[in-house]
Amino acid sequence: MARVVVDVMLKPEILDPQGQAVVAALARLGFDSITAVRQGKRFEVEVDGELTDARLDEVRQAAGTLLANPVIEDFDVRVESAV
Amino acid sequence: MARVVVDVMLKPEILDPQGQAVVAALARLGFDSITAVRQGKRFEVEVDGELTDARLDEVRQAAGTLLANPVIEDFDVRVESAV
Amino acid sequence: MSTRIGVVTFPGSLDDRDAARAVKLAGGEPVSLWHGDSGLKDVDAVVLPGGFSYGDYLRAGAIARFAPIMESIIAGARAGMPVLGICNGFQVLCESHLLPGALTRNAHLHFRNRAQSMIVESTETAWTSDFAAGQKIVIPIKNIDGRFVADDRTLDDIESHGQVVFRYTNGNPNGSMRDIAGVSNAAGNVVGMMPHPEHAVEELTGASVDGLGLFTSVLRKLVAA
Amino acid sequence: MTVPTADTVTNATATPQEVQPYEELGLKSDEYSQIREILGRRPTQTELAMYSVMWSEHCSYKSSKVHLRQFGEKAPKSDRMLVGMGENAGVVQVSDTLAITFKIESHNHPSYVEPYQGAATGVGGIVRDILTMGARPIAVMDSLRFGAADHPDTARVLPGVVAGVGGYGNCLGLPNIGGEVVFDPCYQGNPLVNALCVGVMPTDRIQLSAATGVGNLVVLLGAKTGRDGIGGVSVLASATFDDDGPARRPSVQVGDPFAEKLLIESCLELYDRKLVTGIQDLGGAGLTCATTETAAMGKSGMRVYLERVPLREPSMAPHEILASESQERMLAIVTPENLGEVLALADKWGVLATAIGEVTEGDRLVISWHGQTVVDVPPASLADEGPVYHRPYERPADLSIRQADPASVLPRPATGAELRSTLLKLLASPNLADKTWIVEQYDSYVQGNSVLFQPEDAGMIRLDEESNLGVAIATDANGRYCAMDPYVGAQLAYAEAYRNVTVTGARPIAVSDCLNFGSPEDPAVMWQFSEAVRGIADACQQLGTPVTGGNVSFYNQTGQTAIHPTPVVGVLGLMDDVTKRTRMGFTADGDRLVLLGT
Ligand SMILES: Nc1ncnc2c1ncn2[C@@H]1O[C@H](COP(=O)(O)OP(=O)(O)O)[C@@H](O)[C@H]1O
Repeated sequence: MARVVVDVMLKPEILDPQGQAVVAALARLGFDSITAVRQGKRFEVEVDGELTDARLDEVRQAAGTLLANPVIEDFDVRVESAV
Repeated sequence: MARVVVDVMLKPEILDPQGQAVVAALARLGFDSITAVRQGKRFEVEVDGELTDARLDEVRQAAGTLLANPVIEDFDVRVESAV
Repeated sequence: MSTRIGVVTFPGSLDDRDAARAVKLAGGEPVSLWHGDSGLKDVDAVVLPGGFSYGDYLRAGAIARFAPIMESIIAGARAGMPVLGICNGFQVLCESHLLPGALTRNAHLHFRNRAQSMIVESTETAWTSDFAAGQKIVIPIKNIDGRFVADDRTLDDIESHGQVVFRYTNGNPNGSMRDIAGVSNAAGNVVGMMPHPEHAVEELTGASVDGLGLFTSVLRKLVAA
Repeated sequence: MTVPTADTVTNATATPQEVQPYEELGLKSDEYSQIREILGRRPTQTELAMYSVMWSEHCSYKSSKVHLRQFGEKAPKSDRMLVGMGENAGVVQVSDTLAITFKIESHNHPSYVEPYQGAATGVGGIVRDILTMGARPIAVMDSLRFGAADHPDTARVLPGVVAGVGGYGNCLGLPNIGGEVVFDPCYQGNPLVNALCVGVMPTDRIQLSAATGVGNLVVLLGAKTGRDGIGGVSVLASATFDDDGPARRPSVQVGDPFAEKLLIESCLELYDRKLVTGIQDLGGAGLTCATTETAAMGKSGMRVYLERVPLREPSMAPHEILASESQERMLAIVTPENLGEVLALADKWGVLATAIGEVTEGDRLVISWHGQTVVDVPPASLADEGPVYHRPYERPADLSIRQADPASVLPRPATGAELRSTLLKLLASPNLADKTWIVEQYDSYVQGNSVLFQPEDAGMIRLDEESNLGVAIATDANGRYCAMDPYVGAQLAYAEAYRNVTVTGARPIAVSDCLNFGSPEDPAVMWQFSEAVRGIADACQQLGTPVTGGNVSFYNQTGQTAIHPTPVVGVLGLMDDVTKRTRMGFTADGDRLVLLGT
């Protein structure tokens, strides 16, 4: 079993009302070194068996078809590694 | 200017209906090597000036106060690095 | 002199006028409170109304919890002032840690609007003394983040201390743990509920008039005090 | 940032031969020549973009105008009409002190591309139309059409559309009091998402869009401007940016209902304090449309400084700023004395407000960008004097064949068992099935004035708690009837909405419509359109209720195949005492059932 992470973020030119609301709230709370926030989604995906190239490809495809809407979002697939 | 990423995920014991809906939809689409999905949030935070320890601490505090609700969520703060 | 009940307007509050109407129909004097102010205008109790404060961005109630008015409300609540959080107001009270638990996305992931049956489990709070214990009432629900969650210890704890105020019956509309629709703090002055009693105060427009009981309860208590 | 140089008016005058991509922008060569004639030179790149969006079918109604005139010409006399067609939405008087405005509009194509955002911004757009008139929005309805219920793409489109309608309307605090859901394979690649909004105002608060008063300021309220919905003019980008410039040109708009809620509250406060002299929402064609229409309506000139427009992306070029369809914005005309108060009020609600120009003498709209004059045009040439087409129309060749195969020739159930199986088939049909799973995603209680809503035949809203005055609204359409006979089909839709309003006890007083059709370049479609309009206009005359506003959506087709002609008709009725409303269900045991009509 392996864990793959898919990060989905709105494309930079797409309005991100949530990020805007968050950064405004942070400013009110006095966190003023934070100048911008964009909010996206993080999916932790468990893949059965060994993480072959084919399986990783499947995750990529899943990301492009279902997890992200390529019209407004970009995504990034990566194999989880300890931080 | 620096970019810090804050990942917020529901605690493992909290039901994640969004993740469950995603995994069910993936199965219907034939992505059957994916056995589990959990959905969380990813924040891309821009910090003004150099990323000192104090500033990173500020982001950690912002994450604990506002970005995550510790009753139901865990969070992780990390400095963005090229993947 | 009539009893003054404050109704807070956050940016994105929607049911503030309706809460004020309910206070009035119950015989109280509604007083509007603005999120950006800190004074409570000498009100005797406060209602945090439903809506989507700050668009419910981030998490429902998470941003409103830090509004200037909340400092006074939190202090008042700790000192025993009656506070009722309805829907978004409930979410704000949980985010403020005045109430236990949290409200998360409905298990079916949809917004749900319907007339909902529930049981009054506790008549010991400032807001429910006009009901009979075990009374079945019908009140509309309308939310997408209404699923009450808490860890098992917290759930056992609030159940054993009578802090579960309302419980869904005839079907749980959102997957709330232990069918919980509303809870109170240990002292019973702070109550949060997902259903909307302010939308059950007139036969003409509401699902019932069962919601009036919350407002008459607190008015009776305040007059007696 | 160094400022890139733009194609200025001076430059355009000096380089008459420059080849311009007018065809890629959707302009015909005679339209392009007409523009050159109006300006007496070639248009600048920015002007070209403005003409292309304003002269598009969507903004100019160039194919439908000649037909829609009937709504005015045949309109029955009504002394309730305070504002007729031509403004953002019509206004009808309902009491000595109150007026109502309502309108229905489509957001079909965007809802196919991105169902959630498409539907959400559709609701947002119609709500701003109502707000613009000075009204507080008090309810919404949605009329939806999808492909076959069991088609996989319906499973993509439908849940997103419903969540989008709900997500936006619920967050604004607008009760949803009714609508329709219809499935038919003809809508497979062209779902119809029509949203209706109704609003109420004191009669002395009606707002108009004219920019008047030389020296008055032009104030942009609401969201920052980004590259939303500029797909159409993106062909001009290559001329502005080198290859490493921003590559993606999203034509999808993302909605922010929270921002719109704040915009609503701040505008209503502006109106109550009489701080604006004119106002216009920004919808299709964004600032281009708002500046040219307000100037044209006020028969005045206008000066705009584009670099003052707050941008989400600093690299935007003038034509992008002008064409952007970023949501949640309004354009207000404000006297210089009131500016301070307007800015302070906007700030109270957390709404961005910026003076971007002023009303001027004469009749030119002059727009500069960092000191370069990029636009100098007569605003009426964009807003009102666009091309008008008398498109050829012709009865479809296959219509007689279709009409020769009516329902009356179908076999009738003859036995009890056959009747039973017919009934079961009907009950199981998605078009007749219960819609609770959709409508319970919409808030029907908020504002505390919903007297009738799902599953009633019409929605009803209380306007006044003292007098119990209220209004009822229903929308209806039947594409299959219209495919058989668009004249009668449109009238049947009208009659159905009329009946749905009447059965509640309300008296119909006004009509709004949303006309969804295929390509106007197809004579058969144009015939369907002209017949449907004629049908509605004639019905208005017979029933005595005028059309107060509406919307046309053409090009709902896949390849050569158009959707069924689908005119959606919304009827508004007045209810003197909402406590006397009649509900749909049985009320008491032993009541008699009576069938009225034929
Ligand atoms: N998209 C929708 N939005 C809001 N209400 C809807 C929608 N679709 C159907 N409804 C409501 O659901 C109820 C039942 O609709 P429907 O089955 O179409 O009934 P009818 O055939 O009587 O119009 C009506 O009150 C209608 O207004």
